Amino acid sequence: MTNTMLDFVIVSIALLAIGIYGISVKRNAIRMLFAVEMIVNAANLNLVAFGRFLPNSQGQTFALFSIAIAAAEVAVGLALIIVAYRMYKNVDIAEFRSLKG
Amino acid sequence: MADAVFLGLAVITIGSAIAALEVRSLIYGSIALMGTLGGIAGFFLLLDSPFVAMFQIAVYIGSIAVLILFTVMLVRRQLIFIKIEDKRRRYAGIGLMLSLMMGLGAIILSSGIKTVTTDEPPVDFRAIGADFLTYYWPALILMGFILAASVIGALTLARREDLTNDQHNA
Amino acid sequence: MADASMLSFLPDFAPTSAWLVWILPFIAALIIPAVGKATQRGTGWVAVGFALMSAISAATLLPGALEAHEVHDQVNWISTIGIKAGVLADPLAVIMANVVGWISFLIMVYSTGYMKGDKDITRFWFWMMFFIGSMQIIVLSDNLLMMFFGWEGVGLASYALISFWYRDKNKDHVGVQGRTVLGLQEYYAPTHAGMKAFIMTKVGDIMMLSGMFLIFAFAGTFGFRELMHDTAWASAMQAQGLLVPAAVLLFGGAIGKSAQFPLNEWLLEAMTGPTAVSALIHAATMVKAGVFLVARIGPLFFALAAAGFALDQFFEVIAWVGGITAILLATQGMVNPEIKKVLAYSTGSQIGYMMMAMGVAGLSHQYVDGYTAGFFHLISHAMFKASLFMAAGSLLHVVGSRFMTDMGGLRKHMKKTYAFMWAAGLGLMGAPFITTGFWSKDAIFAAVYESGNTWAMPLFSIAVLTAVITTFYTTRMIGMVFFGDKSKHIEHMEKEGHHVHEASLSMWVPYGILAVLTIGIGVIGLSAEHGIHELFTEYLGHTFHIETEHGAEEDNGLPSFLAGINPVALVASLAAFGIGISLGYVFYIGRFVDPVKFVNSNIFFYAIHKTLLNRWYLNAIVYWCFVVAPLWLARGIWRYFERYAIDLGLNVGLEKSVGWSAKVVQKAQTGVAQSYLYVFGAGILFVVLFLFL
Amino acid sequence: MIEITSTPIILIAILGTVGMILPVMSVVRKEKGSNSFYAAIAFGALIASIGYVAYEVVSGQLPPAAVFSADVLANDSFSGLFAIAMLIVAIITTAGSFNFMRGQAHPPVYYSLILLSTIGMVLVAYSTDLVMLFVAWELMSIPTYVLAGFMKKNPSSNEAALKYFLFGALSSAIIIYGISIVYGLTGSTNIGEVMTGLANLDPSMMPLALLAVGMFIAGFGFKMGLVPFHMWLPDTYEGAPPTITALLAAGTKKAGFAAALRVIIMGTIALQLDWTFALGVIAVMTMTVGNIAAIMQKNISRMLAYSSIGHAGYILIGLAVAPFTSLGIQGSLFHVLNHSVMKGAAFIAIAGIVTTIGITNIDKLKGLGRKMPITSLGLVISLLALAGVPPTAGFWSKLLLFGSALETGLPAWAGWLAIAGVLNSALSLAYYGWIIRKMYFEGETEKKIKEPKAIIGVMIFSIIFLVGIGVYPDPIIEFTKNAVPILDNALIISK
Amino acid sequence: MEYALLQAVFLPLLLSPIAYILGRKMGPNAATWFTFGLLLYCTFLVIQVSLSGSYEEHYVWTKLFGEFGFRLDGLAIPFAVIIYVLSTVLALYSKPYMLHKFHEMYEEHVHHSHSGSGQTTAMVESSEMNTYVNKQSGLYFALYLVFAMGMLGTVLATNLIEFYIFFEVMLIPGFFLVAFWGDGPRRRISLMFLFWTHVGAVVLLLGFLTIGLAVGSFDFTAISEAKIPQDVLMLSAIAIVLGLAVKMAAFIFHIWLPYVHGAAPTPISALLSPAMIGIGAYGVFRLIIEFLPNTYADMAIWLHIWGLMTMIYGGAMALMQDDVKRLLAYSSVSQMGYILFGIGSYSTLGLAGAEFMYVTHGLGKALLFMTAGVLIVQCGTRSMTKLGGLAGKMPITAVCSVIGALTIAGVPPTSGFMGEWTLFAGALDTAVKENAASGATLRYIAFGLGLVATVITMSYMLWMLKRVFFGKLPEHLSHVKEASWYMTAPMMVLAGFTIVVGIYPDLFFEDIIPYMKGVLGV
Repeated sequence: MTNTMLDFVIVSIALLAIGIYGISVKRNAIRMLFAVEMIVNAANLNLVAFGRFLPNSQGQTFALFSIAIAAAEVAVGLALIIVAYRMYKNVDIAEFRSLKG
Repeated sequence: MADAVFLGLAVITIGSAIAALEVRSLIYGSIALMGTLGGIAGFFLLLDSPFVAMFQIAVYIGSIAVLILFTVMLVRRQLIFIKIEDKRRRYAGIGLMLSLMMGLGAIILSSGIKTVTTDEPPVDFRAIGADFLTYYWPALILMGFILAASVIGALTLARREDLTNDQHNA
Repeated sequence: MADASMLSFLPDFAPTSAWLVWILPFIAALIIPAVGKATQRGTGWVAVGFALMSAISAATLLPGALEAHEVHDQVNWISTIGIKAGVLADPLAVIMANVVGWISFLIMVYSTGYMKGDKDITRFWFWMMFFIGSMQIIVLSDNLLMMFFGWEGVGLASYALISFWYRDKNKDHVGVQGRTVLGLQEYYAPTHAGMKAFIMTKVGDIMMLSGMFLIFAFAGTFGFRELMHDTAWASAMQAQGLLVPAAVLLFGGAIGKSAQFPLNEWLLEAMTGPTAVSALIHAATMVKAGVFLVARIGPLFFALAAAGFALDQFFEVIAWVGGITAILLATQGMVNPEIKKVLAYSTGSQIGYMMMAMGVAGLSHQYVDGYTAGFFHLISHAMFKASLFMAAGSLLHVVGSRFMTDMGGLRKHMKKTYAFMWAAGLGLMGAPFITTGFWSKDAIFAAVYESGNTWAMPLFSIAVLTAVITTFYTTRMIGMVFFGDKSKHIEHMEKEGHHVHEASLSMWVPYGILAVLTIGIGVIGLSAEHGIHELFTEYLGHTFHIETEHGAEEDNGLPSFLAGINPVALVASLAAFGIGISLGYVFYIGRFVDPVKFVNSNIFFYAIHKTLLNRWYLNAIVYWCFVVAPLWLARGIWRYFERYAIDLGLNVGLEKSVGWSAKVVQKAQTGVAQSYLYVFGAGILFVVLFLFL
Repeated sequence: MIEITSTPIILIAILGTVGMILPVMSVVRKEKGSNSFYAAIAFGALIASIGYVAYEVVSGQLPPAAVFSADVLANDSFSGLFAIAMLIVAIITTAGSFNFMRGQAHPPVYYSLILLSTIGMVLVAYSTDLVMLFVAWELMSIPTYVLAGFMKKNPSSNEAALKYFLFGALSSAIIIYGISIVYGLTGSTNIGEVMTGLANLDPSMMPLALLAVGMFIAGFGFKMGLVPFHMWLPDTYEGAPPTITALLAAGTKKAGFAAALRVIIMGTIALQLDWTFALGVIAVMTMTVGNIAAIMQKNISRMLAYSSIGHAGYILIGLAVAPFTSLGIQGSLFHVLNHSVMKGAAFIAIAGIVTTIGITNIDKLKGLGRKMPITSLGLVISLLALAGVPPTAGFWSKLLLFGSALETGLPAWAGWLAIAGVLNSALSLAYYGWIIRKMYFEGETEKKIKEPKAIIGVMIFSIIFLVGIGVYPDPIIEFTKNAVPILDNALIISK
Repeated sequence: MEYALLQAVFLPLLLSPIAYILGRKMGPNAATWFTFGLLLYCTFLVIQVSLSGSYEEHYVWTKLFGEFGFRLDGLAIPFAVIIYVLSTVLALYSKPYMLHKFHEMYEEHVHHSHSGSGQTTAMVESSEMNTYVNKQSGLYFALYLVFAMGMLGTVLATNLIEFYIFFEVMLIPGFFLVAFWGDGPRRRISLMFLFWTHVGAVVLLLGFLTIGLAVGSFDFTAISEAKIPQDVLMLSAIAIVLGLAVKMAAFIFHIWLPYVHGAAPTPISALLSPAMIGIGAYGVFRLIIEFLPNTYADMAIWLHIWGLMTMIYGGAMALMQDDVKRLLAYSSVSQMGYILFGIGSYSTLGLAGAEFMYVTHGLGKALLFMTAGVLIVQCGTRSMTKLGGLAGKMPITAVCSVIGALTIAGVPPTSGFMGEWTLFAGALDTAVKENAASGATLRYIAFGLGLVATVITMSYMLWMLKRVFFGKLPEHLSHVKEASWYMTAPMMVLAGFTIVVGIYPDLFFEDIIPYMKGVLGV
């Protein structure tokens, strides 16, 4: 391996930060979903990278679990967004603020 | 030291991640997201994990991103292009992002991780299968439940009651 | 405990009767309400009967006491602290018990007439019996704690009786309506007066309590005999410099109860009670309790002083308090228009004499002389003051006004009362040779004069001056009431058909008896005094091991019963009587000079008169300092501290601040998911960085 | 390998089977409005499960919670306790849903999701492997996203679900991130091995380990409702159907604690960090924010949501002092058990109120004491137990918690945790008292109305449970004592 | 007598539902007499057991927190006896007072709900009112029993946690009693009551936990034998004292008391004011003086001064009141100051006096509150400016009230004097000893000011009597009558009791003094 582990971790951290930026700034629900996926991917990258450098197979196994779970999550999330869209004709999360205080 | 492939992948991944969030059109955004996910898959390959990389492409790009794309298509046209953002929140978000990057980066740089390299051969991906079926089998069962639950749940949520009722009555 | 030599074949009943002396009145007090349910009239008979029985059982103690025998009987009381209750019937107590018992009995008889028809008569009898019983506890108890029971009982009874007419009708007030001194009205309702008496004496009581406790802290006992028995406590207290303070504090109780300066002001308002009550308070119970306390603890301190303890300051305090009170109250008595108040001033002043005598007794190291003089004066004062009060009561009863200006010229209508009042009044004035008052006062003069202390001359001059004033105001009183023309008030009454008449039998007989006794005993006064002197000499010598120096008496070469006479004192006393009565005659009996015009003739006299009438402004000052100012302070605290600082701060403020922070937290919960997520992200950073710190 | 008869597997089998069959049955039966039928099946499955666990607990077959096994699942008292707590919550929720779901769409899906989520909750406690834990965590979470938004016609239900989902997704990503670091440091996902790995960690790697701990706190803290990760919680609890709120507040929240106990505490004990101070600070912040915000609430669900934030703070006290005294975890476990019942019962009572009179505003609860006596009584007992008033179960667990913070030999700041906790619980009485006041002291003319039987049952159960334990807490205290994981001596910080 | 104390404590709790049912089905009379009988039996049990001196019962409870026990020793006997005696007589007293209150509330209620609607016939209304009154009285007596039981349990507890539980248990019925049948803004005030005393209680709990965990057991016996580390001691002692001070309404923390005692239904005020808040004093005795003697020695002087401030402050505030019940409430604050003062005196006599003060305050203040209740029922007001000259109208009440006032003012032969003199004698004793040892005069000053406070006490008491019973009778009170026997008989019992105790204090000193000696190691 020519790359050190640090390189991958730094990419992963950057992706994590971008994801958090996205989820805390964007108002479009779908874009927020993008951001979540970025964070999950950052974590996956970490897992696989660590697994490579240990070396150990569990990292990859976990990454697979994680990918599958992310899929399930996205499915549910999209369903919720669709329900919301049907109700409001809008996917702007900042508009959904009837619950507060 | 990082080689050119790595750098290229990094640029693609990070760049398309930013694009996915910042591009005006949601559709282009979705495509940019695919770029990010693909970049990650590239990293996986770089890390000698072809199986995960395949899975990443199959599940993420093949299904999730497409699912998102369809959802995007479902919503009204103007919503796809409207980009309403609070300026202040945006700057605060950028600040948070940068401080996270620097904070976490500093933590990582201050640790001993930067010296970690390996010359060992990569793990045989058949070990993954063994893991799944021996050690992780209860987790695998639960995984099944998760997928089932998400499918049942998503379907129940996404189903249009008025339409199904009509069908029943029909 | 008494070794009854004469009656040794009989079972020793002395302890029992000593107990009975104070228990009987309480039994009466207990049954009176029950009797009152059945018949209100019956209560009077019960009361008088029990008072008589109590007096008789006191009398049965006399023979033993005259032989200086002592009855001391104890029962367990608060056994856990080792405190016993007991009676101590030594000569002092027995004589006092008899004075109290018999005079009270007479007053009770008088009351049957005086209080006739009052609808709250049951309550009256209850409290009268309670009063007497409490006083007898004071007299007969063998320890300070039990004495304090009586002490407070007396205070309680006085409170109840002074405010007996609790409905606060105008006629029951004292003072002149509308008259203000230093901005405060000096016009007091019975309920107010009762409170005042109780609280003011309470001030004395707490001083007494502190003194008691100080002694208790060292001696571990309250018993008079136990204290005498082992005086190690006194040395310990002396070492800590606490002996004199303790003694003075103990005397503080006497100051309060006996209305001595500076706690004298309650006595005047105490006149709101029925006159029988005033008589009881002034002659037999309440105020005498203070003198008795001094007489009770006096020998103990004499003995200590004789044993070399430095107690002069204590005795000086007693003497001076007595002296100041004597002159202070006597001067006020000269100007007051209310008959009962004049008598009240006179009481305080006379008690001052007694205190002075007791005080100089300690100073002079001729303990017995002063002690006897004071105690003898107590007895004689009890008689004539009771008589005077009851007579005054008759006057009030008849005239229906408490002001002497509303009386006048009554000598034709109330001959008996007139005569008896003269007799008793002469006793108060100390008319030479024939009244007890003369002998007792003379003995005091002598004791003060002979004390040989630095303060002897000042005190002696005060005593003489007071005697002049006493004679003057007594003459004034008699003159205003019985001489001169009928007042407008009486004329008005007569117009309405009420005729002034002599008081009823049950009323005049008691004060008659006492007036006659004043003169009767006065005739043999010197030997009576001598008897008491002898008795007390033996008592002090026997019980307290105080050796009396007989130097002065033996030098005279007179018969032994004349030994106590001091020529200087005798002359002074005669002169005082002469001057006083002449002045009084000029103004009030002969009425050669109109006192009102006289006073108004001169700014100086006017100022003095006004000062005296305003009670030297003492009452007003006391009110300003101890009633108005504290109330004002309390109100300030209530308004600004309790209600604002504490209530608002703790109750409302706490509530508000919690509510405010709740609002802040709620505001932060905007409902916008992005904000939440932002906080979440920042939270991660925060937690991670926090872990690094 | 795991024995096929061990409790978690049996639970998976029972609940999973029933959970999967229910939707299938609905397709086959094609019937409408037979809510009770599905509810009864779910109920039966849950009763069977809890019966099985309880049988094992009572018969003493469960070993005291001990060293982590090499497998992905452990079967010990610790997990048994959580299993009982979660199953009680699930049962309460199901029972409460008998009435709540009447006339609503898709009951079979609803119950099936509850059962699946329950499996997740229970297995979180049983997991001894990070991957297993994470998968169970997701199995617990994903159905609840759906359930929170199950009232499709109700905008606030959807809004609640969306917020919940976004937070949930983010936090699970953070958890994976944390796990990835831990995995990278120790080379294993088995918690036991992770412990040893961390204990022998190269000092230069310590910052990474801290990063992982921070991520875990954030990730699990979201479910527990720790400040500052709590903000979704009141919105979601208010918007979600009250029965589901019961499940969330009483069940999934406790699973968060199970995970935290398994992962954060154990891991950090091994790390020998002075991390507990951070937890202490979070505990104080959490309870204070929760209680203060609760005071002014008008909506009863929302008030209880804040109150459950406050309670998370109390439970965290036990976690914060865990390295120094076993009493801390004992108290936390006890409080977890109690809180499941109290909060569950309280939300079910609200569900009952909502289904019968449709009110969640506290001001409109006037005279409820007369309208619905048993529901109100159950609610009052739950509230009093939440406030920690003796003799209710809540008192004892709070006692243990505050007591643990006052044990001798703790760092100096621990005493302040107890003080903060005590003052907070005094403060909390203000808003619990407010509800009681509204229900009993106001509105005197109301007539009694019919209360749903299933809810009466839940109320009676909770009253018996709370008061019974309040009077005689010893068995539970002993049980929790057993359930405290015994650590290797080498791992415990020397005092 | 096996299980005597268990019965005495738990019978009222277990039978309170019966009181409720009796009230509902058979009306207030049955409930009153049932409550009275039950409490009488329990009082009898307590007194009989206490005659034998020290007595204990133990039951198995929890392993961690120790056993469940009851102990009646020299300290607990006076408290227990007073609590149950008061509860018993006040049960009778409650009937007329609460009926009055129920009727008043019913009118209010009817007025409230029927305003505007058509007229209802008197027949219907009266039967409606009967059911209303029956219901209310059932509830009242049930709560009353639980309240009494909570107070007794607290003083009999042998375990810190048990103590705390009973401490809280008495709070809850107290809260409801105030909230349901109080005067004025009763709900707000009841919440205030709950909040303050609960805060006090939880602070107390902190102290308990610290001690218990340091010792390793919460049982009293274990604690009194254990050596507690010094650093824990002071902290826990301060927590305990603060917690109890809230209960005792010591200065600054007193603020809840005037509201609550002013607003509570009068029989409950009469229980709250002397019996309940005094339990704070019990706590100090048991927990600080007995278990932490060294700490007590350190903090005695502060308690002394705090007590002094409380007694003077309470007295001064009492002077300012117009509402009889508020006056009495402030007087309670002041009286608690006396107790605290005695506790701070650090001498056998002072401590004995302080405990005796509980007895006398219990009797005296209960009497006075009962008087206030009579005023409320008979005159319909409690503002002293509207009262006056009632002595002639209600002689028994007046006499009992005077006796109560004298008890509070510490005038012999009431029991108040016995408490006060021992208290002050003890205080002075310590002052002298300290002065001899170190020349300190602080305690002298405190002693002197303490005596000044007795003058203040007397002033406000006498002034109150003057304004209520003496002076001119206002027009509107000319038809006032004496209260019923239900009210006067209990008052007379208490009045008699205070005088008997005042004359023969060994009734209680017999138990108190040996205990205090033992505690101080004299």
